[in-house]
Amino acid sequence: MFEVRIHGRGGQGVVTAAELLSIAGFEEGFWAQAIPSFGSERMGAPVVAFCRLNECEIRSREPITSPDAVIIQDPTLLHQVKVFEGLSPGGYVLINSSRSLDQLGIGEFVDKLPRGHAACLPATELALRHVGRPVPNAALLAGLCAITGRLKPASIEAAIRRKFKGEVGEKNVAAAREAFAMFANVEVKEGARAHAQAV
Amino acid sequence: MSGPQRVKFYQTGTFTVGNRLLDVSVRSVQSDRSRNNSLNSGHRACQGCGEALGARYALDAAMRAVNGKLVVANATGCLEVFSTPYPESSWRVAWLHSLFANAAAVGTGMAAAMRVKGRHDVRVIAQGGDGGTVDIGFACLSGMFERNDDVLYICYDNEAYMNTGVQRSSATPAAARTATTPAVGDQPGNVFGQGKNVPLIAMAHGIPYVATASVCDLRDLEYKVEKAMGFHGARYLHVHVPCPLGWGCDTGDTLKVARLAAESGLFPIFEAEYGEITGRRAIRKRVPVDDYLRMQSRFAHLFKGRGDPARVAMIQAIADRNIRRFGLVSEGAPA
Amino acid sequence: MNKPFAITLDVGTSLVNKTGSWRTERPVYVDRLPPCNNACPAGENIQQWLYLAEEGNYEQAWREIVKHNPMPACMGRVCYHPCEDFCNRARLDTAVSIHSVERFLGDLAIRNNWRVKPDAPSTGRHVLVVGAGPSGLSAAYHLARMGHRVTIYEAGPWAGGMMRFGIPKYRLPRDVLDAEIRRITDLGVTIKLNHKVADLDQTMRSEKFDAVFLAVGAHLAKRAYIPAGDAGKILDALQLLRGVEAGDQPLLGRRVLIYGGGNTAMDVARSAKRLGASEAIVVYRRTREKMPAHDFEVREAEEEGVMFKWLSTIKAESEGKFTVEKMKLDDKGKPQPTGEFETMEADSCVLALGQDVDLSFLSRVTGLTITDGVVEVGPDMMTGRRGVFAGGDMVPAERTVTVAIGHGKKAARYIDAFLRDTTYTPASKHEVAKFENLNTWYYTDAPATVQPALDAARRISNFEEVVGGLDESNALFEARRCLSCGNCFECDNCFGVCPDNAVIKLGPGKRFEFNYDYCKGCGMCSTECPCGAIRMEPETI
Amino acid sequence: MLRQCEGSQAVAEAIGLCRPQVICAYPITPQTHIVEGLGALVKSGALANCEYINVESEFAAMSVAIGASAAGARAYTATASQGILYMAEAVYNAGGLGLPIVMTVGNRSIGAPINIWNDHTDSMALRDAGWIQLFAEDNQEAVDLHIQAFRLGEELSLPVMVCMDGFILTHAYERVDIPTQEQVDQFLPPYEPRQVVDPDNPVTIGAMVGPEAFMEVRYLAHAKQLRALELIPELAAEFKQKFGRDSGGLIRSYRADDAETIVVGLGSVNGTIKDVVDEMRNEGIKIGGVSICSFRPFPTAALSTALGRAQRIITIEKSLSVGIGGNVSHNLRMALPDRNTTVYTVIAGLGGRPITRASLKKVFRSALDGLLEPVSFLDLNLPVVQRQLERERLERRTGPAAEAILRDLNTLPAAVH
Repeated sequence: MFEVRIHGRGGQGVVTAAELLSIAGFEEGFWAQAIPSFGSERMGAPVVAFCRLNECEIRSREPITSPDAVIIQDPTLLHQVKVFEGLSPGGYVLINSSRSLDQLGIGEFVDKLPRGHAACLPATELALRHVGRPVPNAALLAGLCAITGRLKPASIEAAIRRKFKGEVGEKNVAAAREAFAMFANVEVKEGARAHAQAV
Repeated sequence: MSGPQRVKFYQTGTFTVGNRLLDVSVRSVQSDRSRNNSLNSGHRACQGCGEALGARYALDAAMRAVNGKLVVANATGCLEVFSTPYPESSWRVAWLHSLFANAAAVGTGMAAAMRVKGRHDVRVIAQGGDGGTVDIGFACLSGMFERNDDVLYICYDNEAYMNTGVQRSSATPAAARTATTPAVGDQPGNVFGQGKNVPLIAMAHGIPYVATASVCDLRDLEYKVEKAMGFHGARYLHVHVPCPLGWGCDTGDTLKVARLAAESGLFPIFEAEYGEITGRRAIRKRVPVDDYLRMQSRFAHLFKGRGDPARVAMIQAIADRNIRRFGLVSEGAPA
Repeated sequence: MNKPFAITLDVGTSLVNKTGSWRTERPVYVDRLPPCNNACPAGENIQQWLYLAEEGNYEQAWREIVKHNPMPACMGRVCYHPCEDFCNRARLDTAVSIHSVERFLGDLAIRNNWRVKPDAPSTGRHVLVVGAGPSGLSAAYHLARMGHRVTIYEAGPWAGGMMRFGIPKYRLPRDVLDAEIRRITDLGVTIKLNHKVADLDQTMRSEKFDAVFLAVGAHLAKRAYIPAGDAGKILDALQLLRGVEAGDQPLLGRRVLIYGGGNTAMDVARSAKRLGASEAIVVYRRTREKMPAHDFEVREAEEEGVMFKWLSTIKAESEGKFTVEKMKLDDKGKPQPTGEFETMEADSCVLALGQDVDLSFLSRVTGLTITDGVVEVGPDMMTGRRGVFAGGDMVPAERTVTVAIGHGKKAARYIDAFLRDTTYTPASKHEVAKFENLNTWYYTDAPATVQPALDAARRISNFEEVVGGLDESNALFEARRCLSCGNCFECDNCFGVCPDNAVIKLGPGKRFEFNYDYCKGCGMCSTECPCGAIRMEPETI
Repeated sequence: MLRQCEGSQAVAEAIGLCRPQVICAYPITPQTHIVEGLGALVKSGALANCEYINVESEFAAMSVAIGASAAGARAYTATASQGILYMAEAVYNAGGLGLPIVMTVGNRSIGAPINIWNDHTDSMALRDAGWIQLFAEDNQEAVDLHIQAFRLGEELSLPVMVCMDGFILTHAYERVDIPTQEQVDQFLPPYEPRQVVDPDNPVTIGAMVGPEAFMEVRYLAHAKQLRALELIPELAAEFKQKFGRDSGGLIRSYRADDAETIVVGLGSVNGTIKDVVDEMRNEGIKIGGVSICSFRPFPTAALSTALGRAQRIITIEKSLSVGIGGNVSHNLRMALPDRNTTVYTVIAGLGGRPITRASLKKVFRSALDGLLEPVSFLDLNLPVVQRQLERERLERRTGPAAEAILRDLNTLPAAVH
């Protein structure tokens, strides 16, 4: 079982990210489960979504309390919400930011994780460039694939195309591809404090 | 009003139910021996029930207008209770009762079902009393209007909750005594409120057809039912139906009291299409509201002892305003 | 369909619930006597023929009239229509113009040559009618329809009596009168003109009459004593009118006084204008309000330029000067002399003071009682002498053509019973339908149609009929203004307004029945019946 | 076809395959995605010959469904929470009239305090309305139950409520096999009503019934539900034969045959329970689970068999019958005549409180150890309620309890600032 928790703000696509991830997992034959933990929050409020991937049927429906990976769509949440709570010692952290982990002030925390398990990705910048709107999901999921190696880029692309038809889908795929490329360039798996820079 | 055919030269014009001098095709439905009797004998309405009469009038007219292809949704209330105590039904139409507040919505559902089943010939009427229409059923009614569902809603307005023993509804007129607005204190009877004119509210929805009618003018009522069935979409017909029990008038005077309501201007009779008033029934022999009020014991406190001329004047003012507002007295007619 | 228990019911099943048991009062259909019928001296069923007429059944309507009155065309013209005085419609707008519809029907019958036949086989009995005036003609007509042989002896040269000698042509054209008399003779009645009965007993014996109806009328003019210098200047009304009828041109002069205030005075005054008088002045001892002449006659006379001198009596004449005494009304409305006199110049004076009966031929008939110059009759119109009946102006009654027609009908019925040796019992009368019994809401506002009239200038130059007839649409309109007081006219109101569908409509002409199984006795049918033909009666407990 | 999609979307597509003729919709979280999905199907033409009525309230939604169903159309609506209470009168009416309407309930709590998250209070509140109530364990079952629901309801002329946990199922993306139209058509024939408002054969429906016949009407409704106890397994078997998978039925057992302890639950919590059962079995504990799919009619006989030789039964209940405890356990005792079985009522997950494996395991252990109270509340924050109870003991006017508790939980300031 691989469990991902995604933190963001209402309107940033947190739930969609979990759904996309579950679709990508499904594409690869996994059993996948995406559950939002949202309710009456409005645009801007902190929200969380979960995604589980497994080799066999997922029966449990409890919220993910000890994630294997955490995606943080908005770095401003770092100091408001306990985003890393329950993160397994071998877990992954991916943050949407054009700044570095140190610059974000969490260098010390991520140092406890295995090498290459934490990264920043300027996903919003990529989205603005490719999609024209601040929707960082595609790039972030590509980034998650890149740092975890759990899913193939093609699965993410397929999920994106399933969810977003036509031009919008392709633009998101383009954003995802560039994110992959960025991680390939800096070889994040080698460095614990990788920082994908825009090329 | 373009209204029913107004025949000259007849001893009874077209005010009576029948007129053997008219061509058969323009005689009233009620004069026809083979009328449907949509509400049949043996029902348990009180003696002189205006609602029973109004319902038969309206549904018989509708049955003729749509060639018998009619289904009816009925709200809870007197009309439903007195017509269908198990194991007997007085209805001679396809008829469904669901709840007090939902006749309009049930009508919507039936209309949708008929549409989807391709039964385009079948038309839908929803009906209820004033309580089930202007109070508890108002939300469903407004929803039906707003969606312009293909339903004619008929409200039989007897101005209070008669089924439960004459309690005030929002259709109860000012100063009327009911079981919940007793004739005691400084403000006897029902309050002089803002009123709740559902026909005007219906018009505000911009629906194809809205009309008021009264059991005292059968031909006008039949004309309006027939006209309403000529439209598709949401339609509303508000029929004044006196209740001898609740109003405290003689059982034989049901139509007489209804007539005085119309002739005094207290119950304006008009019709409207797409939110615009298109016709009104002119008052024929205008009477002061006193004539109407004095017939009914629910207003007896206004005339007891030295009487309550101030309140009677306020009621007269309501009638006068109706007459002005709806143009009920034609120019040059005796006032 | 297997219907869910108690949730789904068959339609119309409430018929098993007989709600009639709730009733404490029951409606019943009644027939009340229409005030017009009640007022008609001829006993016409006016409402019934109006009912038939309003549907356009003119012949049936006419036949309904002639059941009672053989001369609708004449009566429609000359009857003073008391029916209209009592018409309930008058309280709504104006009375139904019954006479004009009657006239329309009568004229139509003449135009279409509608005939009547005896209703009964011949009885072989023979009745003598003395006098071919309205009463005699009426009796003869009815007796003939009853199967009897009738012979009328008429002393004068024409049949018609006062219809011919008392009523000017401009009110009753003679072709109309002749046509209606001809219909009676066509029925088999023999009229022997210029046949004066001198000795009734002898006539009856010799001709083997089984019964006799006396209807000689009142043809002797009443005279007032007026000392006159020139008796030729004073003549009586009947003399004048009879002269006109005979084609004479009586010399009245330019200025004519007519003394009297009855309808005959009006007839004379108006005839005088037509005969060339430039001034016709009615001299009457009381006021217009007290004048016995009908208002419409006075009005028409005024329109034609007839003048009136109220509160005046003529005392004497000398050389064309008439001495007139002024009168005043006392507390009881009776004229009293004042002793003030004035003089009126006139070329002639016509006395229209009423008529007396010429009873000379009865002087030898035993058993008759004569009081105040008229023959007494019983309720069966029989005189004190068995088998001798009398009617019209010669018996104590109002002297109108219609009363006379009624007498004829009534006498005929008793004579028929007499001949058949049975008893005739008149049908009991229903209570009269009052205005208060009506629900007038249902009647359309419809004032009476005005009959066309010749303009005054044309009238006074000739004896053309003054008042025109209605055309068909007007006649229909008038017929349909009838309120049908007290009698169901099948307006369907009861059928329609019953909240319990407890009224059974039986079909055209068959009226309605109550279904007491379901009638709860609310009384709405009774309240909403326009004509007051439903009465609520308490249920017996 | 296997798909990874949201539960609501899957259900919407399944409903579409059932060819409903009239759909009435009023939005309420968490049911919205279902009716939105159906709206799209109708609008796009994918679901042809269907009237989609946007009504002004849940009461109207059920009323339109009543009218449509009575007039012979296959009618569907969906609601949740306050919505089902707002339509409650009409829910009873549809039940009483025996109109085979199918309604999805996206289960959610009922306020006050207002709360949008999942529990079963809403469905439970209408458990006696004369409807069949089926609870879906996962989204695949939610899809399958809807298809069976139309068949079941129309066969019996009874309305059917398909309950699926709000958010947990409605908003969850899962793997779902959406059947083909042909498959559904083979299983579900066109609607043939038992009573219908039709001018060509007019009847009076909805008469007033007095004391002389009301009992019988109610009994007949009861008898229909009892008939459903036979029909539900039959349909599940036919469904398996036609669609190739187990779905529905009255109850389903999980490792319960030899279990000394059996955990009973409704809906999605059964998945979590199964995981815990597996864990505890691994530890050698004879524990099993029974999932109740049909809560109405209540499968008394089936449960009696399934609960077999268990010594203790633990019901995990997502609703609280305030003042006594649990509805499920209360009903369940009817299946256990003359037995010494201990029945534990565990009220859990109210208002969306997560039901975690850890907590469940703890409470099961406590039952095994004989330490569990007959009625207990899973993960209840005892100090908080004790503090509030203490406040109320001391002071008459403590202010709103919910606010006080939030203050205790230290979450109120965050919400305020």
